[in-house]
Amino acid sequence: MRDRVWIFAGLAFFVAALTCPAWYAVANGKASNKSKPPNLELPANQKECVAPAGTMRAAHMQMLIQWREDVVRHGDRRFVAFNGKVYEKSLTRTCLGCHNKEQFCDRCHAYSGVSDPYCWNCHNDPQTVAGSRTRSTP
Amino acid sequence: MRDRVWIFAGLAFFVAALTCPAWYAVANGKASNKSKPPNLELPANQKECVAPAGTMRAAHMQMLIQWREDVVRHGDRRFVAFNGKVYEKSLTRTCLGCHNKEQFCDRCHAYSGVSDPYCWNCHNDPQTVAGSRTRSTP
Amino acid sequence: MKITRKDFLRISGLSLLAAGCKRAAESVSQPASSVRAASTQPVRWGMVIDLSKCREKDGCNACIHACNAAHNIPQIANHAHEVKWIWTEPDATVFPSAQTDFAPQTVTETKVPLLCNHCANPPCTRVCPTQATWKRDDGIVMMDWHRCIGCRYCVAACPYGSRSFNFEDPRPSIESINPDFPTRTKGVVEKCNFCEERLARGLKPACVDACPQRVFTFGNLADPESEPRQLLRERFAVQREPELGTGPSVFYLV
Amino acid sequence: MKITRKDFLRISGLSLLAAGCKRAAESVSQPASSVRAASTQPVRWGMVIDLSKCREKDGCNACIHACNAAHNIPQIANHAHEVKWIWTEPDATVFPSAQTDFAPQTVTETKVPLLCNHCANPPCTRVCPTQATWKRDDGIVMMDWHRCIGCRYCVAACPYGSRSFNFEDPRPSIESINPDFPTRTKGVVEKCNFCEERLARGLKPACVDACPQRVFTFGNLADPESEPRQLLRERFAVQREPELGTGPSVFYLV
Repeated sequence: MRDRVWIFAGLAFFVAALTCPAWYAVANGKASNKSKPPNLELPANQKECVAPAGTMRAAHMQMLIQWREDVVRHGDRRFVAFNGKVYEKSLTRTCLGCHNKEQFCDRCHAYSGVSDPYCWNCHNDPQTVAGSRTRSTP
Repeated sequence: MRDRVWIFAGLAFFVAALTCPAWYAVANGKASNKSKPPNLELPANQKECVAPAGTMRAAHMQMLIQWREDVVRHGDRRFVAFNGKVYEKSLTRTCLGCHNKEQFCDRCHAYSGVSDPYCWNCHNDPQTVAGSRTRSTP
Repeated sequence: MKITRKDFLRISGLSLLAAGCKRAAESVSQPASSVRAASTQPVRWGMVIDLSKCREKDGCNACIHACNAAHNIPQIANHAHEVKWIWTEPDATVFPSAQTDFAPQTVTETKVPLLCNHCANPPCTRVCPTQATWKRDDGIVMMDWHRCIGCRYCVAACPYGSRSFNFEDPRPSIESINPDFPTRTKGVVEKCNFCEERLARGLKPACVDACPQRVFTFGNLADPESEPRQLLRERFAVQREPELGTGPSVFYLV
Repeated sequence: MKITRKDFLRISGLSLLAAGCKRAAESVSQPASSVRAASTQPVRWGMVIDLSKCREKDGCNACIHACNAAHNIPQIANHAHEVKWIWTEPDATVFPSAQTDFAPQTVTETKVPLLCNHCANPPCTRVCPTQATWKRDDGIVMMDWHRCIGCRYCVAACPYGSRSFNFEDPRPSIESINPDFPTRTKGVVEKCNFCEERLARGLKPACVDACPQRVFTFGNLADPESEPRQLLRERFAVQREPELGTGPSVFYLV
């Protein structure tokens, strides 16, 4: 029973070490930013997405992988949405046809700490590319 | 000196054995045929050959081999005769164009004991072949 | 009405049997009908290239420019790192067995357009360890760049040199990026896809539409009445190295 | 006039020297002039066979009958003992690499006339141990049946099956012997001689003259203005298995 002090001191240190990133974030005021959602620019010309916002927020990555498999491996480009509307399964044409990558995708990804998925190693943001195109052909 | 009888008897027997084919031929009357030349049928339409008769008699085989080499291996078919006349180097067309194989060549070859040279394994006697042709196409 | 235990068991058994029969009937009839649909309308995309027309405008290269623009093909100065989907080589190099010593120079030296042959028996797809490249039902030898691990087995397997490896990031070498088509990234293999993305929209391949001489005739080789099949009936055609048994879908009218 | 011993020796020596110089000059100038003559008028006999014309009258075989009659080719029932100078095989067999899956049957199944290719680099002549077969200056691959010992090395060397061996005496199998041409004898090899015996008389080969469709164009391949060279300039031609490097002198217009 005389080791009780050491045992509890060790446990306290372990818990402190485990939670130190959170304390560090609190000290730097980041956690407070996290608590308020990022300023996302929504599409001006469309009111509804290919799925309800909650589904998109939780599972857009699974949907994109499903679209990828459908298009590339099965040549199936037709997506029938929850409300019966038909969309093309295309990141560039459908998603980026409404959403602005920088103002929507990138901001939320940066907020969530999952910035720069390697989609963009190959897939192009029409707006960025249009800028580079304009620059490259003066 | 007492062996002289045996020696001369042996010599006489040896000479008799050596000359026996000649005696045998005389006994059968063949040598008498040999002494008179074979009855060769000369071409009716030509008076002179590609070379004088003596040359042809002695060396027609060398000439035929020369012609063969010239024609087959050098494509040289033109023969200028001793008298300036030009002939085609051809057994069938030139030689057999005048001479009758059976009545001329074969008779002399048979008389000389050199019958059936293998020329005729491949080369054709126009007269024999003409006969066979007539027979084969009734 | 009261049912006995025996009746209950009898009814449940029959219901299960009926449900089972229905599923069995469905599973038998469904594949059969899809097979039937496929056999009535089979597709094998193919191309006939008329070299005599191409020869009339030697050095044109409109097909190559169209493909490069459509598919973000980088123009890399280092020849060892070159990426190409459609390119040209001299006739005498492409068809060494179809040359005679006495053919005119205009024939032997003209440039022949080359692209992936989309073989009936593609050697490249057999060796791919990740199935990143495979043959579609419509005959297109397709690539999934998401899956490619850059092993380059397919590059070694292709007897036609139709595949290129990205030794470097291609983007700095693309003058003007077409946003509708992905660029590739360092470490993946790429090649002509017969403009699969255009076919899906009912368009013909970019090179076919771009050619001012109408050198390319694209269509369904499985359909005896298609344009390419008609040409192959009427004129003498050759394939690239047919003795290898790859069954190229690209044909050349000499 | 009296000549001294010294003068005599001097004159004799000069005369001998002069005579020697004359012979040396002759021996140098003669081959040079003959080489020059050969280079101004070189000959390489060759043939162009127009398969499209031949196809129009499939099964005609007039060329084969003319050759058989001219050269006393035996008609032997036993296929293993067959002797042939010109014969036919289906297009798909002769040119397997020039076939596509979509060519019409009328093309793939028609019979193609085949004969000795009179190659520029004949493999058959290299292997002959007696020089019974050799290549003439005019390109004809010739046979000297007087020298043939029947070893059949040439039969094995020819990649075109153009040579036949006489396993039996051919004469009984010749319906009607042409006396102007020798038959062959048991134990020798034979093949097409490009009608060398007719060329010597200014005639064209028997098959050329016999063809009612004028399928065969015979001439001097070394002359750029000759008929076969003109055809080879204008139309697409193939040789049999050119990849072997034999350099066939027989060309086929497809």
